[in-house]
Amino acid sequence: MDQIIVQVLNGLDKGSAYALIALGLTLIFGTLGVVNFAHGALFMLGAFCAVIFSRILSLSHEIVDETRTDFLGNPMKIDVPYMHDIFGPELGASIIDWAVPLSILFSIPIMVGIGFAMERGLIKHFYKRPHADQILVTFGLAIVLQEIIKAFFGANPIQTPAPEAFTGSFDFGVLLGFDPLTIMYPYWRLVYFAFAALIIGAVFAFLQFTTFGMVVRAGMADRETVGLLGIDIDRRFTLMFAIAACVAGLAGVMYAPIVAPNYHMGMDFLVLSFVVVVVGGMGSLPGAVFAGFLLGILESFASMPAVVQLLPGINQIVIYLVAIIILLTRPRGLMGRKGVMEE
Amino acid sequence: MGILEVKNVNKRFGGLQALGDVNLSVAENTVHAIIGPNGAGKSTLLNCLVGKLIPDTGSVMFAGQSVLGRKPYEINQMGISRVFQTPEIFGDLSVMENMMIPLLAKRDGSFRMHAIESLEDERELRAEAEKMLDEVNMLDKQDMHSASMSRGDKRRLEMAMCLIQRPKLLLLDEPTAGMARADTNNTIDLLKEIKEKRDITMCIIEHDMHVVFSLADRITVLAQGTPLVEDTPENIKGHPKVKEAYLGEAA
Amino acid sequence: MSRQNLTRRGVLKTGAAAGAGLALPTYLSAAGHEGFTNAPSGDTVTLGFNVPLTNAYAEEGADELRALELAVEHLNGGGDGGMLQTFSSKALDGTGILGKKVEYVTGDTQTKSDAARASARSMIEKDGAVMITGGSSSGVAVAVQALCQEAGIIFMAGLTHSNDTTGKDRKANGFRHFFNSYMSGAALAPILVDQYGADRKAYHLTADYNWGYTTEEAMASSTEALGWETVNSVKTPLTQTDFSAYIAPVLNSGADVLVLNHYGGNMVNSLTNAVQFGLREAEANGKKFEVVVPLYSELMARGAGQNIAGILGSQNWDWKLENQLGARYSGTNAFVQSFGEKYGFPPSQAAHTCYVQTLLYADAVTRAGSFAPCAVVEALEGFEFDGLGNGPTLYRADDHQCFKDVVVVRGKENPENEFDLVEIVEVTPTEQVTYAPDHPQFAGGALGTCNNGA
Amino acid sequence: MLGIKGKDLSVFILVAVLALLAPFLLNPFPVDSAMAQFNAGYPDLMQRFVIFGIFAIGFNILFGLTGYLSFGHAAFLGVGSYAAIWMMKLVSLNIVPGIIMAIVFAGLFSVLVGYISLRRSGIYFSILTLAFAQMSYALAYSVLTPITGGETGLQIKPGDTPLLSNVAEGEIGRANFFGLEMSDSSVITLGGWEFTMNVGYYVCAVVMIAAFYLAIRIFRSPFGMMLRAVKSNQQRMNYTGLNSKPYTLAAFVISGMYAGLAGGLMVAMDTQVGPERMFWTASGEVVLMTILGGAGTLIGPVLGAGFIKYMENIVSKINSTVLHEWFAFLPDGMEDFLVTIFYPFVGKGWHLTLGLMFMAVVIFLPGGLVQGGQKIAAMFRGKKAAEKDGKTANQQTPAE
Repeated sequence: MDQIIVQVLNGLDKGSAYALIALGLTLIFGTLGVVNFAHGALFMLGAFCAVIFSRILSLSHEIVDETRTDFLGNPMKIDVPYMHDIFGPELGASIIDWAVPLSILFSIPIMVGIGFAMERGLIKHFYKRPHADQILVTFGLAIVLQEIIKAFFGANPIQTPAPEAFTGSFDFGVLLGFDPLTIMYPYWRLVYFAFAALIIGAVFAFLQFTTFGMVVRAGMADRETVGLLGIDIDRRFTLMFAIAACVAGLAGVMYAPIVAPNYHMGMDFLVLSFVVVVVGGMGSLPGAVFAGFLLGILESFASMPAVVQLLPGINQIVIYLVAIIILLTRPRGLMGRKGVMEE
Repeated sequence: MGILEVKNVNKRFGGLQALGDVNLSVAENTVHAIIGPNGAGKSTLLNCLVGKLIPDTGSVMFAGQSVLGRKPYEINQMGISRVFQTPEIFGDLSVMENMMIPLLAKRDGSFRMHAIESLEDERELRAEAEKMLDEVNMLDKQDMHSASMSRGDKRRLEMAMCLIQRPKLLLLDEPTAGMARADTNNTIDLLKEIKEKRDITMCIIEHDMHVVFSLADRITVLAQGTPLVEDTPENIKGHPKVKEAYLGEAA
Repeated sequence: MSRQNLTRRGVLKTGAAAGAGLALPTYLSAAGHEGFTNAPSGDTVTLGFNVPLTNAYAEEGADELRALELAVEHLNGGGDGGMLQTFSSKALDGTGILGKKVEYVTGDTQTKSDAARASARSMIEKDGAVMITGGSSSGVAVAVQALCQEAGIIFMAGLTHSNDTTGKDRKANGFRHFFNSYMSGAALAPILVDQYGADRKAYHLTADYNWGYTTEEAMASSTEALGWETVNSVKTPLTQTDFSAYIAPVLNSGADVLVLNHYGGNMVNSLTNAVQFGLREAEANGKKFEVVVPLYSELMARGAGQNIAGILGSQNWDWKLENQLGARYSGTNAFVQSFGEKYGFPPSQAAHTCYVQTLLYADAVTRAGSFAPCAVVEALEGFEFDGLGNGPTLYRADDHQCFKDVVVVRGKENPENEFDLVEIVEVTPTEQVTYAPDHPQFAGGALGTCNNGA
Repeated sequence: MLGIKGKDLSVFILVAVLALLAPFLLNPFPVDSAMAQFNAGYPDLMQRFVIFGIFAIGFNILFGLTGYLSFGHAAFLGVGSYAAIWMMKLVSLNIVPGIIMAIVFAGLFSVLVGYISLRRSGIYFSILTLAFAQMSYALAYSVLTPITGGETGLQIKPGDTPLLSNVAEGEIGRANFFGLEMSDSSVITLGGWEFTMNVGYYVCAVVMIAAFYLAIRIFRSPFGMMLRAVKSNQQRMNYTGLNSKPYTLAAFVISGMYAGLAGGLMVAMDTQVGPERMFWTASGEVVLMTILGGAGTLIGPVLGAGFIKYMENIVSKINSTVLHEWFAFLPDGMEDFLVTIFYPFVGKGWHLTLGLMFMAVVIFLPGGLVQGGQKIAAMFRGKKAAEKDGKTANQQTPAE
């Protein structure tokens, strides 16, 4: 029982990452009709926003310590972050420690800017082009973006730890009446889940309760008609793209402490997020979110030792197997609308 | 006994009774029009005839055989062709190719792996297609990309595609919808000409009374999913029930 | 420079085939008559450096390439000569190999066996390489080794740790300097027992592919022999990035040690997750919970950051060896010095093994007096040497595996910089990690005969 | 001639001539010149050009004609490869049975995958095919290791003694075509130039020419027209008495068999298989090849395949030493400057160049290399011709 609860937590956690990426992807699908293969790259860029921001915070100047030597026998150089100079060692250190949460503020304008630039500079010229062209151009863009990151940050994963306060685990089991230490769950993963829920809620509220959101939803349903009403749908769609980029980016920022970011993490998520979107059903935002959590939880269950021993290899294929079963029993995924991306 | 016999057909969509006890008999070599206000169930009925929808109860017999449960392509192979409200043609293909496809379907059935034969060698089919195109005055357009034609031409092409299969029954779903008066008249003339030249039964769903009264031999009026009256055009004109149905809609 | 792309037998047969209908004119350049593939004819010889330039192991590939370029520089008499000064064999004199200047070509393995073979084939067919080295995974090493065997080229494996490379997939034309899974197990087990006690229950998480299997087998059998119990072992997909679902059940499984048979990105992520789930602070069975990483990589340790603190693992070599454990490991400092001077940071073990392999190849050619693969094989088989940083080393004839000391390391608690992340715990002497050539973990392979390609 | 004529015939002859003369055309630079780096006329790469050409031609029969975008075609290539290597290990080192079994197994697998996936269309279909391919990859890499060799894949080993071939003790069997070994080559030296004529390459080239011929026949057949009809309007097709399912399934299986053929040839040329061949990036690659060259065009996919494989094999091998050699004639400062500029785009940066090329092609040459080429050709035909073209185009699209 305790194991099942743990895996549900894991699934929710994985699911929040899937759901956040899929949410942005399906927004772009639904509103702009664009197959965005660069969406994984946006997630990766978000994670690197956290990396860059923490690098900026830890920008240092060197002082030479004559008493010690480095590996070549030269005097040791020691880096002292400017933050320590500005705020004093203690406050400086804790600012650096809080780099990841702080970089949310830093990443929002950057991701919105990137989204805006991408849509205006590239994507908008591809609305009327075949999906094949969209795939080619966005895939090309994804490669370029990740190569640029690789050129600056190398290919290795870069540890971007969560603040000291969030390291360690929360004894979840005690809340549910289990013995202490049976269900331990890392604080940061709980934070991630809460954060994802917040963002998903915010996006839904935005689409549900603002006129802007109403227009966008109408546009998703029938773009031409909305265009005929004299509403400048294109400008709203640009903003929508920027929001989608921002959601993917924020998913990446907060994910950085969970899995150390590297330049191809976007590609690792890309295929999975497409599967999530399609299983959820094209053009359905709740579908994408629901499918994200569903697949996350199923993946976690399939990874349990008992399950793997019963069905070897199930953990490797569970997501795809479930996707096949769902798509065969429900023609348009869980909540898909008719006629979207079916040609 | 008509070529098409619809008996006691019911169709519900959730709580909505789309068709209620529809009985219809279309005699061979006649033009039978089905009219009725919006939401009367005309399109639902048509979809039941071509296999797109399956009625909840009742039977649909075509030339003595049931069409129920058959796929649209099987029903077509039985001899029913359909013209759509907006012309459905193969837009990416040339006009000639659009004509070749129904001919191949007629000759080879619903599927055949003729992957190595050359299309160029199908001289007989080509000649037949040219004859038909000539009949609808489109011979000069045979190499055109069909998506780039006018709507009128697309409509004529679609009809030619249906007619070249020599169907026993041609279903027309508002063939003049959205057309200008001149185009409508052309279409009426074309249909009349076709009727004169060959043995064919037509079943027309139409809003435009001008078209209906120009073409139809018999008319069925549908209202709220049930046939109201069935009679000759002369008797339908001024029929109180029909007026009531249409006026009721207007009110 | 020679670009003779074909095997001698091939040419003769094609001659016959030409008569039989292909009617191709066949002109042979003189070099074809030396009797082996890509015999160097001019005053240069070309080596092929096939390393991952893209994908997950790109950093290791880049480091290997740095070391390989350094090796070429030293072989051609440039720089300070590096390990040439300390190498026990004095055949190399800085004038290239057999008087021929060393040139090299580079290619990208992408850490995919197909791409690695394509790249290696282009080096053989287009560039006339006589030897191929580099690589950062066992799948690639096995694939390229098999190719070199077929083509009549020498393969000096780079970083490959699976038993299979010199076990069931061993080849006469292939040589491995790097250590292997069995050696990791044999070296680590006594130290693990020493540090954590003999009454331990281990839980294995294993990357679901060949290297993972051999490493798990080696670790389990070595530790079990000394009293440990293996509670469970779970395979994890190679493409996994978030290991939470695998880590979470560990704590309540009754185990008190977690063995992560992971490498590269897998290792970084699974270790990070293990730390997140509090395994480092946890207690189980009344003992402190421990995590073990059988194969350490300094470059990946950098990726894991603070998380490796206090975690035991094994390495083929470490740049601090000579400083800390004395002259037995001579060559280390010479290499670190010239590498550090040139690039500004110490080399990784991947860089070291590639550098050493290149030197060993050059030396074997020089001693054999020929580039012919079979002559090189003969010169390397049973070759005993010293001064290349690992202490006295034997290239065993039976399976072309090097036998030398294994370094057991532990992640530093307070590293001073990003290159100094591990501390040496102990060095396990060669005898303890030596095994019989037909050891069950290595069974099923045969070297075959060396192939000159002629 | 051969049942094809006009433009198709000239395209076919062009492809055949290019394929047969490739060893010469791809080695335009003398061996010792600095530009020799760009020579692609060595057996391995030439083989890859035509093998991936076959793969892409087959993919185009599905995607180009029916519009169904399969994202899992690499699985069929992989299945074909595994079938072929097992034939070589167990039955015969002659490549013919291996290639036949590759086609058969890929065909069978594609019947299964196609039958299930074709129940859906559009992106749902794409994801179904992707799911099948990813499952094949994941299982081949792990659980199926006894059959697939897992990560290290399968090679022919000294102990392999195929039933119908004689292999000497300790020797490693070599793939052959009735005694002609695939690795046999002869070199023609003309002045500073060298041209390698490789048996394996010519086997591939002949197969590719045949495969291309077959593709032309399919494109111009009634069947091919039906496939285009599927793409154009499935509704009309069904109401015309045609069952679109078997047509799409047939197209799917044919393209799956092409993939199997490519997989079998890969093994015949280089006797090893690794599971990465089935990873989604490999499926994505053939999609990109086809789109890059021009989906639905005859020669486009072949060009796309050549383009990507050239980047992968040639650009990735350029390192800083090579760059320095190129620019050695310049003054030092200039040399270093140019090397610094070019370095990020070559060697380990070849992905960057590839990505930029994808974007450039799709932005500046919409419709792929073929249509782009045609547009450029039209530009050179002069303004007058262009005006005329424009006029006819206008006539063809009257306002509604």
